[in-house]
Amino acid sequence: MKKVYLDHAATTHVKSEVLAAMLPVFGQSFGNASSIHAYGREARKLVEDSRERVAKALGAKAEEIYFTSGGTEADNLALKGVAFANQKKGKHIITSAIEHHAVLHTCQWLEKQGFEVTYLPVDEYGRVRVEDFEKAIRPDTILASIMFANNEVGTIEPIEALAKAAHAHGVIFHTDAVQAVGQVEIDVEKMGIDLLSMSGHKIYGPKGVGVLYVKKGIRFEAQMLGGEHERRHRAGTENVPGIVGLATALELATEQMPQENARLIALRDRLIAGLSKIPYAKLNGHPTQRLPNNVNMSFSFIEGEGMLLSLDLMGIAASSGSACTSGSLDPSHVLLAMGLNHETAHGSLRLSLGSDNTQEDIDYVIDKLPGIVERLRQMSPLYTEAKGE
Amino acid sequence: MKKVYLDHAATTHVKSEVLAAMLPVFGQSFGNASSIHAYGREARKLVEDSRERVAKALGAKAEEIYFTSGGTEADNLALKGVAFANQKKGKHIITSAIEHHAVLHTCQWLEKQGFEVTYLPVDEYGRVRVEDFEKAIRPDTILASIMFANNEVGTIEPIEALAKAAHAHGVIFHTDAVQAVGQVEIDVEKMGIDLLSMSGHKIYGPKGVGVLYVKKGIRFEAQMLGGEHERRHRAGTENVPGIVGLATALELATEQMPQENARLIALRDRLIAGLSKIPYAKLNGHPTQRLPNNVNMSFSFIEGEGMLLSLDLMGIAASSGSACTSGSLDPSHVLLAMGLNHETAHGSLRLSLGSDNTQEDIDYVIDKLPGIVERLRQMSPLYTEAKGE
Amino acid sequence: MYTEKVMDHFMNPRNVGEIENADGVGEVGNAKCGDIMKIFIKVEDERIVDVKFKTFGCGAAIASSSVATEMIKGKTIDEALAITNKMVIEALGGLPDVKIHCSVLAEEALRSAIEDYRKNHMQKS
Ligand SMILES: Cc1ncc(COP(=O)(O)O)c(C=O)c1O
Ligand SMILES: Cc1ncc(COP(=O)(O)O)c(C=O)c1O
Ligand code: FES
Ligand code: FES
Repeated sequence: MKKVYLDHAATTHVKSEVLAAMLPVFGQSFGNASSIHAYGREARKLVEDSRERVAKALGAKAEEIYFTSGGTEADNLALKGVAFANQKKGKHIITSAIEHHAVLHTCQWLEKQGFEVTYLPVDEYGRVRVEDFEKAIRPDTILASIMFANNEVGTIEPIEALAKAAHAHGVIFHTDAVQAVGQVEIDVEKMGIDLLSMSGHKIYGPKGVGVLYVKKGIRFEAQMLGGEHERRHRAGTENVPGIVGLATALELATEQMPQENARLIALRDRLIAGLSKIPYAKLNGHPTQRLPNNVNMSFSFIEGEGMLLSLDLMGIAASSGSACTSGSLDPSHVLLAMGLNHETAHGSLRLSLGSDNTQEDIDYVIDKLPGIVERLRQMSPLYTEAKGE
Repeated sequence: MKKVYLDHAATTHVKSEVLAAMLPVFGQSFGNASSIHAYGREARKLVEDSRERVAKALGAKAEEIYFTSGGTEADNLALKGVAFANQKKGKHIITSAIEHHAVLHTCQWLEKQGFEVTYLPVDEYGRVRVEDFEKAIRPDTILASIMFANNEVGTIEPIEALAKAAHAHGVIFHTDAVQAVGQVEIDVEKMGIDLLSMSGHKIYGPKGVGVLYVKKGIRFEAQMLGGEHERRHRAGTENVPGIVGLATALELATEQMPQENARLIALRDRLIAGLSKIPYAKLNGHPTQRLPNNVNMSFSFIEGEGMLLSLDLMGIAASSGSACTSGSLDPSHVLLAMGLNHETAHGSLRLSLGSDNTQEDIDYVIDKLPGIVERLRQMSPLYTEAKGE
Repeated sequence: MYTEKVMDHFMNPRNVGEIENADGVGEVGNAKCGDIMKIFIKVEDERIVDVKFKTFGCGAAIASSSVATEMIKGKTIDEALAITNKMVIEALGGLPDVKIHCSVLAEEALRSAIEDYRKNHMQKS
């Protein structure tokens, strides 16, 4: 059976170049980077070289890069770390309603610890309005966290303008760039980003490793306590192969971005055009300010899971709602925040493209999906009503 | 040059069987275990099979196993998680003075959050006395955390007796078994352990993955917030290759333990006997209740780093003090707690054996170390004094 | 971690030992902190004609002592007093940040030996 993986926003395979870089670190260069003997020094060099490579790709300095166990930990560390270290200045935080749960649940937890959080609404395309953001800033606002690009609908947020507004009021600006890194050119210094989260497994690197960039001078408290790793900001024996893998993957992605983005955008737009021919179909997210690899569409009157299962039987891997909650049945908080009604939100499908997809894959989906949607609609009482039967 | 790695307590290489099990999970079975399509289900199966294998090796049930990013995170989650979930019952915690920093620093942090912590002393061999432990229990004691085996001196603690004493007073019992797992037979149910931490990279598995076992019914609060992974107790996309690697490594270690322990104990005792011939040498830790792979000795009048550097130049990788702090110069808190004076603590050397060591390796060290110690002593003003010159 | 020069001075330390009837002896540090440095000097006409050291400490401490003794041998007291820990670090081709204090120890041991010499010398003259 033909196999078409269209869930790259959930996770990607590890590229062979990345795996090749990691392999010798498992069996040979396996030292603990804290040890002072030759094995330890070799591991330390691998970690510090990787740190420089990551820094370079993001426009940061090496000492501003902290390795974590993934995007979730980077988000937790950024928010809790900055909130606790700066709470004497104030206890108000700004974020958006469409953040990943790693940000949203951490914010809700911080509310229980006595912080106040404003969850900004978004427009119909999933964009935070800079005016809303500015209005939300108060004298006691210490931190703002707005994602670089949304994981469900692929909308890219106006990060530079938001960071600028934050800085005009002395507010620290964090962005969850887990989905953006590798697909959007990012220069933290130029863009005025104070903290940035990223994850290895979304950019053809390994799972279980991530990065938090923190601009020099910004104070944040360690959350993982123990040894003095990562300049005392993140305890735990360094995951050396993972770190080398992430650095290699990021470098590769940065190198290939210009050509690969052009290729993905062409495929993406072909897919959108093809699926838009299905009646009652609607593109979710911004038409142009969106990730090169993201297609998110709603097909009225049906529920997402049915589409996923049917696609899966044809070898097509897709997602409905965010990857982390596709096991759950709540409608996507992102789509609801964008103003979709519950039914439409339930009938959303995310197809996220990647390096292994070809035009043939796209055409296969364009060929198969209309029948699936039609079959499910035939079973749906909502469809009957809508057609006024 | 001959190479002898004797720092297995700091970290181990990934065994080829383990790497072989991980390899297909990077490039082929790379799905996100939360996705419902075929790739996701394959990843989910790998995670759940691994969970069962880990559970079986520890005498636990699969639903009692939580995957983390390492031993440090397991310790943080155990202590913070149980403390916050049970603080209505009381705010007193008992631990020992010789714990790993992942436990000690977390306890110190909990003190800042309003908890009270008793740090139990140890005897000259590094053993916690059960009487001391019992006396420390108060009506408001909710949690005790005593390591299974110490990472510096290898002393094995009387875990069953301690757990029993804890339970007699309704206290939850956690043990950091990062060093013990794979070298000591552990059955959490029989031993009455409520929570247990372990780490992949100490048992010939990968870095960046660990396990927290939590007995069913024990309440603990998630620390990593985000998606609903690990039954809502640890957010973050599952590190599938890491999890598969840890399970494979644990299974291997359990299988090979009887023969491998006998082999290691013979080598260990040969090494201890050989090095004991050096004048002013002293074995640290318990003579028999110690890990099969641990040798820790003090050589008076000299400082540990000099020994490490000299050994390193001969291809021998060793450690002085705990791995995580061997870059720092504080004398080991473990040796001080055992009653060693500062000078002797500074002159300690840890040689930790592993699967790749042979008798030839041991004899090489026995041959080389006396000269190193003598050379450093010739430079030491303390030695001159001691000899009464 | 350490430069080749540090390792060279650690493995082949210059001027290890003691001087009987030294004109000045300086001792700094303490065993509690893991470092004791002892420097012995022989002085003729305000010039350091011989110097020896003994050190209990890490690799950087041993290398710092060694290089410091090398630097002052043959120098006048005033020239020796001009030597700072920065010069010691330079002569070693650099030290890790956490090891800077080992070079400070060498500077202090040197000064302490010279002070001791001055004290003895004053009494004699
Ligand atoms: C926007 C966003 N933030 C955070 C995360 C969490 O990253 P990780 O899976 O590495 O924990 C994800 C992906 O799951 C994401 O898409
Ligand atoms: C006893 C003990 N606990 C915890 C840890 C931390 O484990 P990890 O390195 O996996 O974070 C270690 C090792 O560093 C250890 O030896
Ligand atoms: S229809 Fe099955 S979950 Fe509601
Ligand atoms: S002797 Fe104190 S650190 Fe070098």
